[in-house]
Amino acid sequence: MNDGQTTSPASKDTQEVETVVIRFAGDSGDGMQLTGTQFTNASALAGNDIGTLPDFPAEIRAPAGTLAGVSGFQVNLSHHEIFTPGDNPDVLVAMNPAALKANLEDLPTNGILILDREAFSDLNLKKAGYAQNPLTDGSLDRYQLFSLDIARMTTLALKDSGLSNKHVLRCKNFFTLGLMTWLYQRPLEPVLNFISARFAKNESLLDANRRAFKAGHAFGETSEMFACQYEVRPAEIRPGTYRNITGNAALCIGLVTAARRAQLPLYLGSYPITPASDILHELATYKGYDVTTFQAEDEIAGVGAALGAAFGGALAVTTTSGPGIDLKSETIGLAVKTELPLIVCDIQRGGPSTGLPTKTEQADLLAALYGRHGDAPVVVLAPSTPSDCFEIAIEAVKIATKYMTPVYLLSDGYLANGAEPWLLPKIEDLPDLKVEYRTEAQGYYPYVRDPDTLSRPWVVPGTPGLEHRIGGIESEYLTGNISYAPMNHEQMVRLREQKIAGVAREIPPTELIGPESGDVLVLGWGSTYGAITAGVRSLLKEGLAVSQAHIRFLNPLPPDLGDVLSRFKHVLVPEMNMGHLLKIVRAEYLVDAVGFNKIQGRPFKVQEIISRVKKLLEEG
Amino acid sequence: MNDGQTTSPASKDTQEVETVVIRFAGDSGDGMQLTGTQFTNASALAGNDIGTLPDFPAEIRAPAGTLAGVSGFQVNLSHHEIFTPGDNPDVLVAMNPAALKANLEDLPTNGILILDREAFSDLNLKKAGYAQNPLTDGSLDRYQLFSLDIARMTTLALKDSGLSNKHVLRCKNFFTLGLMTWLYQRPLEPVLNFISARFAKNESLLDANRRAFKAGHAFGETSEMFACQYEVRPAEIRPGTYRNITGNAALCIGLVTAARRAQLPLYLGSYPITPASDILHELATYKGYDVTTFQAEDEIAGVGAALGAAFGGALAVTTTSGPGIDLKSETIGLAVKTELPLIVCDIQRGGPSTGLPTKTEQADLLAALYGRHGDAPVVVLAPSTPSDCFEIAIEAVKIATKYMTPVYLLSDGYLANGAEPWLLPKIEDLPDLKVEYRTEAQGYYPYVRDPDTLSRPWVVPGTPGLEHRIGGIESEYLTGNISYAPMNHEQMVRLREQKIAGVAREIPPTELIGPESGDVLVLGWGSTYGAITAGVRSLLKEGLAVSQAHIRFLNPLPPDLGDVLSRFKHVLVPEMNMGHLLKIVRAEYLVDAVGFNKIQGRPFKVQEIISRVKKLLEEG
Amino acid sequence: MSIANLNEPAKLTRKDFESDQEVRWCPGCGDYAILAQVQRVLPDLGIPRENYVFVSGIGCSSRFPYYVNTYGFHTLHGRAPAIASGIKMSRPELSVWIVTGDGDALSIGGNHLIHILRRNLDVNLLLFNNQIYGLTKGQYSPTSEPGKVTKSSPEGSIDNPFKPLVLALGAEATFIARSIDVEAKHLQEIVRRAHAHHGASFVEILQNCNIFNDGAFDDVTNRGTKADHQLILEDGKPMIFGKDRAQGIRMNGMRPEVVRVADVDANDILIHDVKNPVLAYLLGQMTAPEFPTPIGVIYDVDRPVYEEGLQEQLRHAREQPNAGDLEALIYTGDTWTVS
Amino acid sequence: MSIANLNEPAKLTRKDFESDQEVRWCPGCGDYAILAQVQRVLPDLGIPRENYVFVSGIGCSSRFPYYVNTYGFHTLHGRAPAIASGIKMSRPELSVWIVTGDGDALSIGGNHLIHILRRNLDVNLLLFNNQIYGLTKGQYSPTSEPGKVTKSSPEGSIDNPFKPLVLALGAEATFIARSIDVEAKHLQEIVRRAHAHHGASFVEILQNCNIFNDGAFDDVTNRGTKADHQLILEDGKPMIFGKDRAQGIRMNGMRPEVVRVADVDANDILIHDVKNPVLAYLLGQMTAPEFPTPIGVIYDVDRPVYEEGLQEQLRHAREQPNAGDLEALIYTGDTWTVS
Ligand SMILES: Cc1ncc(C[n+]2csc(CCOP(=O)(O)OP(=O)(O)O)c2C)c(N)n1
Ligand SMILES: Cc1ncc(C[n+]2csc(CCOP(=O)(O)OP(=O)(O)O)c2C)c(N)n1
Ligand code: SF4
Ligand code: SF4
Ligand SMILES: [Mg+2]
Ligand SMILES: [Mg+2]
Repeated sequence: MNDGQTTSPASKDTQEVETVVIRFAGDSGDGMQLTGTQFTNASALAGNDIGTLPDFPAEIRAPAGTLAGVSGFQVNLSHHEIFTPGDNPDVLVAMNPAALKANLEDLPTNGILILDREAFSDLNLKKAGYAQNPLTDGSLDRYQLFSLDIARMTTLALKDSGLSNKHVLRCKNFFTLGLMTWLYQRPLEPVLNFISARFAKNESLLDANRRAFKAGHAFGETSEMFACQYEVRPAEIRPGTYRNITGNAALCIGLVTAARRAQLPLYLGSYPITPASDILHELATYKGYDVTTFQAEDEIAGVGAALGAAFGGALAVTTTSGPGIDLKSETIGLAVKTELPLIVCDIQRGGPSTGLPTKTEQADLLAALYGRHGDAPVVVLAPSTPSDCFEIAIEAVKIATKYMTPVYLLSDGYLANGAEPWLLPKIEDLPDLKVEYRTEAQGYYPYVRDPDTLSRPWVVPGTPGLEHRIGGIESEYLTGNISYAPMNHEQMVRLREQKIAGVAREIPPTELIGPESGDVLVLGWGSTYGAITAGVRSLLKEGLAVSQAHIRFLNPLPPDLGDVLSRFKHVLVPEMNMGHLLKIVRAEYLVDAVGFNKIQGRPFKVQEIISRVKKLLEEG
Repeated sequence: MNDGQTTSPASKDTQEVETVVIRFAGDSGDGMQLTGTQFTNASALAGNDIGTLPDFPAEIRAPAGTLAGVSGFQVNLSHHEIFTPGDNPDVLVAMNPAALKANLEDLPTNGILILDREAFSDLNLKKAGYAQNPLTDGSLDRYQLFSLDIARMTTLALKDSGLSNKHVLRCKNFFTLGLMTWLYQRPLEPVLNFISARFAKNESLLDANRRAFKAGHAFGETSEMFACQYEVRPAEIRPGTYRNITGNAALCIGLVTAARRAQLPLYLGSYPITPASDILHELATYKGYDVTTFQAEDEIAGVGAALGAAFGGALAVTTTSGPGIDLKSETIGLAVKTELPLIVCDIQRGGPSTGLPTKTEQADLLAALYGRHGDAPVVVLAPSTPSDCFEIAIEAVKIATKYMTPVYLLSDGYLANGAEPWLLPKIEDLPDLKVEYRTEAQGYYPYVRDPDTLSRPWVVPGTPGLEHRIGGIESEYLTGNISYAPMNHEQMVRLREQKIAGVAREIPPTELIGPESGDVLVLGWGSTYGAITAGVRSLLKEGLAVSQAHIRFLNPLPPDLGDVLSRFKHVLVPEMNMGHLLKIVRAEYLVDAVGFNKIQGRPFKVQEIISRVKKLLEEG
Repeated sequence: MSIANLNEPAKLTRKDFESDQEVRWCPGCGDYAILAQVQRVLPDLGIPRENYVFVSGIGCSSRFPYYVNTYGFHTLHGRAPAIASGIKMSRPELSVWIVTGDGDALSIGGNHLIHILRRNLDVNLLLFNNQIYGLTKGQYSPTSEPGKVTKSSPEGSIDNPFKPLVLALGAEATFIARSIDVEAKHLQEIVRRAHAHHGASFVEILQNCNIFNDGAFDDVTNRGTKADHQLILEDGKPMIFGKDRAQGIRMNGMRPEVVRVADVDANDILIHDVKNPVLAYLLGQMTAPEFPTPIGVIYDVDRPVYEEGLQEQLRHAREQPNAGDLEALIYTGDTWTVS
Repeated sequence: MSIANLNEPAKLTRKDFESDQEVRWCPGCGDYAILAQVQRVLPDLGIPRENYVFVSGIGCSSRFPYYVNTYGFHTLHGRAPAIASGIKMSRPELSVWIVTGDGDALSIGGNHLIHILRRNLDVNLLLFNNQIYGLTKGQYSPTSEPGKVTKSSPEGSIDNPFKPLVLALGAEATFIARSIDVEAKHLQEIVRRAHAHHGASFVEILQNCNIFNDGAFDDVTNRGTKADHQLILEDGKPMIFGKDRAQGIRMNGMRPEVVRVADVDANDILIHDVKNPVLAYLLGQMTAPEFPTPIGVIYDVDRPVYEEGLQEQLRHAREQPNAGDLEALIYTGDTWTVS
């Protein structure tokens, strides 16, 4: 084999599969996230549609070999359009007993199970809580088991590498990746290129990982273990240039893009918190795009500094997760009152309280809507997929600056870390979001309003003749001076409400997948998009009168939503919470919508959606 | 006249009135709050039913004589049962032009207007923004105007008092009070006793105020100005011992009483904020009742310390208003997760943001319900009247300790500072709230549950053999150990929800005023009770099929509420917000309830309720 | 404060810095005097009016921005330093002033205060210390003396107070000073010096709240006694005070003490040095009645300014190839094309 | 810490303080060593196990309570001092320990930290300073050195760090000490001393995060070099350090300097005095490479303890007539009776 080879030769039988779900699992130290990501990239480059789901262990690195330390990465690759990382794996790669134990229940009978035999030492078995060795007690008989000597083969491949034993064993994951690359006929180049880039500064590691990778590939090719290779043919995908992207990365790029198009400097005030920290990390690398990132002393200072920057004229952003949202609420209320643009990104995680920091959930919606004292309305948007985080960031910036209002973006752990192919926008198609500060003194009052948007003007310090003061006490209509007058207060409260309600005019008609009316409408928001879409498509194929509407605007709601809901016999609202959107649509439209609530820190499975809809249909 | 005299002789004609509403208004420095309070107390002692409404100026003392500095106090006294401080004053006492200007629009034609003529100096007129002197320009012709030389008469009365002019003029309010005491035939004793107690340490002030008071009284008696005195005969009031009480004071006494009956020390962690500060002040005086008050560095520390005290075994309370609620939300989420008892008193004020700190509003309900990230259910209660603050505090303590949960108490500025006669409970009738900490190790787990209440046991540090750790990360069912397991999380989220839902069994059947079914049900909560009650009674007198339900439990809702609502053609929900309870009942019961929203920082008028209901009836 | 905008500003006067809003403090409040001195100094600093921003928290003192006819932001209780940080970072050319109270800055806002000081943003922070919560009508504050009887401490406060200057020093402040509301000239001078300092300037202003804490600073304001109770500091000058400048401060081992100048070797009297943190610590620690109250500039050193470090990184990044190029932002990493 | 519960406790051992939860820090983390030393000290303090309460915030360090078989509360990021204050005030007889990290205590929790110190509650605060955010995977913290490259500071941090000991002193702490994770004996001794102090004890423990900030304290932990980089303090003893105890600290005017002991008059070497705040300030200021790193008890003075003042007021109030009487509470003021 030469480095230059793009696909490996199909020297064994090739079995074609439409879709395959592979889960890589191992100890936190085993590099499973990297293995999964590389396999995904190679698959994307091979033209498959893909969806991924990383599953990190709890924050602190648990002792090696324990259940608490298991790290997983699932990828779904398909010849079709897909929407999720897959419900259950077809293939499970488990690098140690703990990884096996933590994941086996998800593998269906006859699923492919690839293990590193040597990792099943007595010590490791004990750490994982196995009384008997599953390799020998017959408990794995119902799977297609491939029990390999990964560690030994890696060691053999690197025997003259000069590396210490510890470093040699760190290459196990590339051996495994090589094997999987062979098994699914992925191109070798992307991984080899990655290795070259990643270890550019360390020749011996570069060489070792490259050799381990190739050894794994060769092992598949030459060993008698695998009767055939699999082929997942390219999907029919919209033409264009793609890149695999996580939600957090897409959000960053979206914010930066929007700021550039608005011709504003971007200012992020933030405090690290899982799973939002990566946005801070990534934006910190975009200083060349006029991006300032400020790691504040806490969340209150993070949003405070952002609000200050907004007053100063920057495109202000703050990012956090649940606990931080609680802390920021007072300042967001001030942003509402002073009518300054502010993007608040909440990358939701399992709650309440510290909850499940590395798991996904959608349970901050009501807090976003109502989590501030007083009537303090804000715009709330939610992206549906990782790449939609790019789009929604642009939408948020447009609305925040046009309406001079805080805008919440409700992403979640699943979108943040999950990845999908992103059809890259043409630069020339990007919208013009140019913002003009007001500089004209004539007719100026701090709270004078645009008659259409009801927005007040953005005047930044440094503008001569427009000096003014703003603050959190109720303002007099127009002048903005402090006013305790009863009728003025009522007017201002209603005006703020009305302004946000007016954002509804930005919302396109609600798109339905499925018939315009029927038995069941599945109404979703946020990251449940994938599972719901896949589920509804499947139900439609079965010929059922089921449709899907997925909303990105949670406040205001789409103007046509009431009408849409009224055309269906049942409305089902799947949410990863106790029923937040459900409450809102019931209150708003008085429809007897039904909730479907999964609160397990992990996304819905397609099958769960399908079953629930069918149950609803059966109930009549 | 002798000091010992209880009522003044009715030496002029006496006109009987059923109900009278008097508003005292003056500069912040004029002592109007004190005047109003003393007049109220005297009226209560005279057997009237009463209701009061103080109206403070914005926090900072504005320059004397300006509109911003006007302070008012309205009292309603009646021979009947009354529920509010009255819509509009029958009598307006205005101590300066600004007070006149700020209040005159509320005085109906032919209303009694009592002014201090000397205060209408050019300077004061200018400060109040009067271009012309209303005393002379005829603009007051449509009132019964009594334009007096209060300052001069007070000075005369005190001419040999030895006090400086400044101090002499400070006695004007007692002169006025004396006059009003005469006019409405109130007893003199309570005020004289008050003066004796208040100025016990300063003989000359004691004497001066006493003389000013008596001089005012004598002036009424002897001058030709007043054709008659008024009499408001005692109301038919439930027998018992009464005391006039504000909501904040009743809340304090309720908390202390409950703590004593629970045999727990009371611990308040708080940070000053209007209009909640007085609770901190008052509880600080109850150290003899085993009450600890901690003025923390901020609201987060206030609730944090309270939560720590709860862990330590105290009856923990935190008090605040809107901005503080925002800040406390993260810690309240921890209280939900750790299932510790905690009373959170939110004395609502005008929002959003700093808003209207001295004005009333009900706009924190949704924040109380949903203002924390994740699904973090709490119990939410709201008192209906000042004296109900006593009852609700006891209820809150009972629920918090029985269910091991945070309980919100949503009072507001109107209840907090408004006063009404409180029928004092018999000590022997007070409920037994005795709480037992768990000390038994057998079968103990930190999250083992009472099968009825689903409550976990309260084990306090210092208990041998029951050492355990709690925290904000999701807990394993039963053991309370950290658990990231998906199904455990779902179980725990649902369990917390279910536990709070179970509190519904504590709620008595919803009481209706009016028929069991009919055209309109007026559904209220919190401080709107008075206006709604008075309005509905009046509508009932007119023979309309209107009823009233006023709920004290906002979460969970009364189990019979859905049924009650279904029996009425219309449901009207008056609230001093944009429709918080409205949202909840619509979502919960799918009734097309209609909101009636007043957001002016001041309570509903009875007439407003009446008109709105009639409009609804007209619409059919 | 650096003078960033050098456009020739029109000659400004005090009047230019008076807003149209009626000043609403209690008659006699020390805040009036502070406002007047600040309004007197602002026109002289060579900064166009529109480049000033006053940021405050919540409290009587925090109403300050409403009365100054510049840009202003009356924010949230305790949060002014956080919000001001965002303003200054995003607009380094603005002259940013933070006005705060002892409760606002040292109670709820303590964390933002210490962090803005350690980061050393080039802002001026004026702390009006009246040793009480004025706006909420008279609770003790983190600077109230122990035993203080207030509404929330009817038996006397059991809180040990902060010494604001020492706390600022502990938080790595680069400029620390103290003045008094009624010392018009001195206060003006200190405000000027704060402005002149390049980095965060922390100024404690002793301020009388004549309603809830009247006379708290009588010893240092009373004409009769103040000479004996003020230690007026000047850089490079000996620490001498008292009516006839008869008393001084010297070290006794590692502890300071008050001595009669006549009784000691003149060389033993401490010489003030605004660059010496140990002296700053000594001075910040001094409290009545054992010591006179030091006023003046206590500490004034140079350290890199936060937003300048930031600007430097931004500048450097902007010079990289592809900086600002959206194509490079979006079309990067492993991309593939489907046709 | 006062020993409030004098019931004869059963003789406890280290095992008694190990919980049944698996310890989950990264292999090699300095937290293990700190846990071990604390577990070794606890049995000896004469306190029944059930009277210990460990309270922590959020961070790697803050997982500590789970591993100690006493009462424990793993609270919220930064809030441990606030919550511990409530525990201690309501239950003064408990031995309350706060475990926190440099982010938890000095970033988000800075305000509660300075306030618990100034109030002087009798608690022990152990700050594990690894100069990094461990739990969130490696951002710079308020004690990270300037220029530090981390995930959130790819071009190097522009934050000037706090000196934790100086900040504690600025916040009026009454006990300030420093030790090192790997100095088992020293650490045990400091934990004991913290416990023995009556009032709030602030202990900074230099802790290696071998994953995100490995080797941050190599100079003071490396067997070969540490003698030259540790200044081990003992009350009443001269400040001498170095391999052959050849170096010492003396004052040069009002500034400290490192000298060779042989070169100077022995009397010039500073003598440590835990009661002298100026010395504490000097020591807290000392940073490498100019100075050795002081370890040991830096400051230890007495001041009234908050909860004791409170108890005193409660006791006094309870002795008043009618104290605790509900009748007197309810039936008071202007009452009237309708019959
Ligand atoms: C979050 C929040 N908590 C509490 C308050 C109430 N509050 C307003 S000002 C203040 C204290 C003011 O004291 P200080 O800062 O000393 O200012 P002063 O009024 O004395 O000038 C408090 C507690 C508030 N507005 N917001
Ligand atoms: C309110 C809130 N903000 C942010 C976080 C995320 N977070 C958890 S620990 C931590 C910092 C930990 O650093 P440190 O205190 O130094 O502890 P270490 O992990 O280094 O021991 C952060 C930012 C959180 N849990 N809660
Ligand atoms: S309360 Fe005190 S600080 Fe506030 S305005 Fe009045 S005098 Fe000034
Ligand atoms: S990340 Fe660092 S501090 Fe946290 S457990 Fe690992 S080594 Fe210790
Ligand atoms: Mg103050
Ligand atoms: Mg750390």
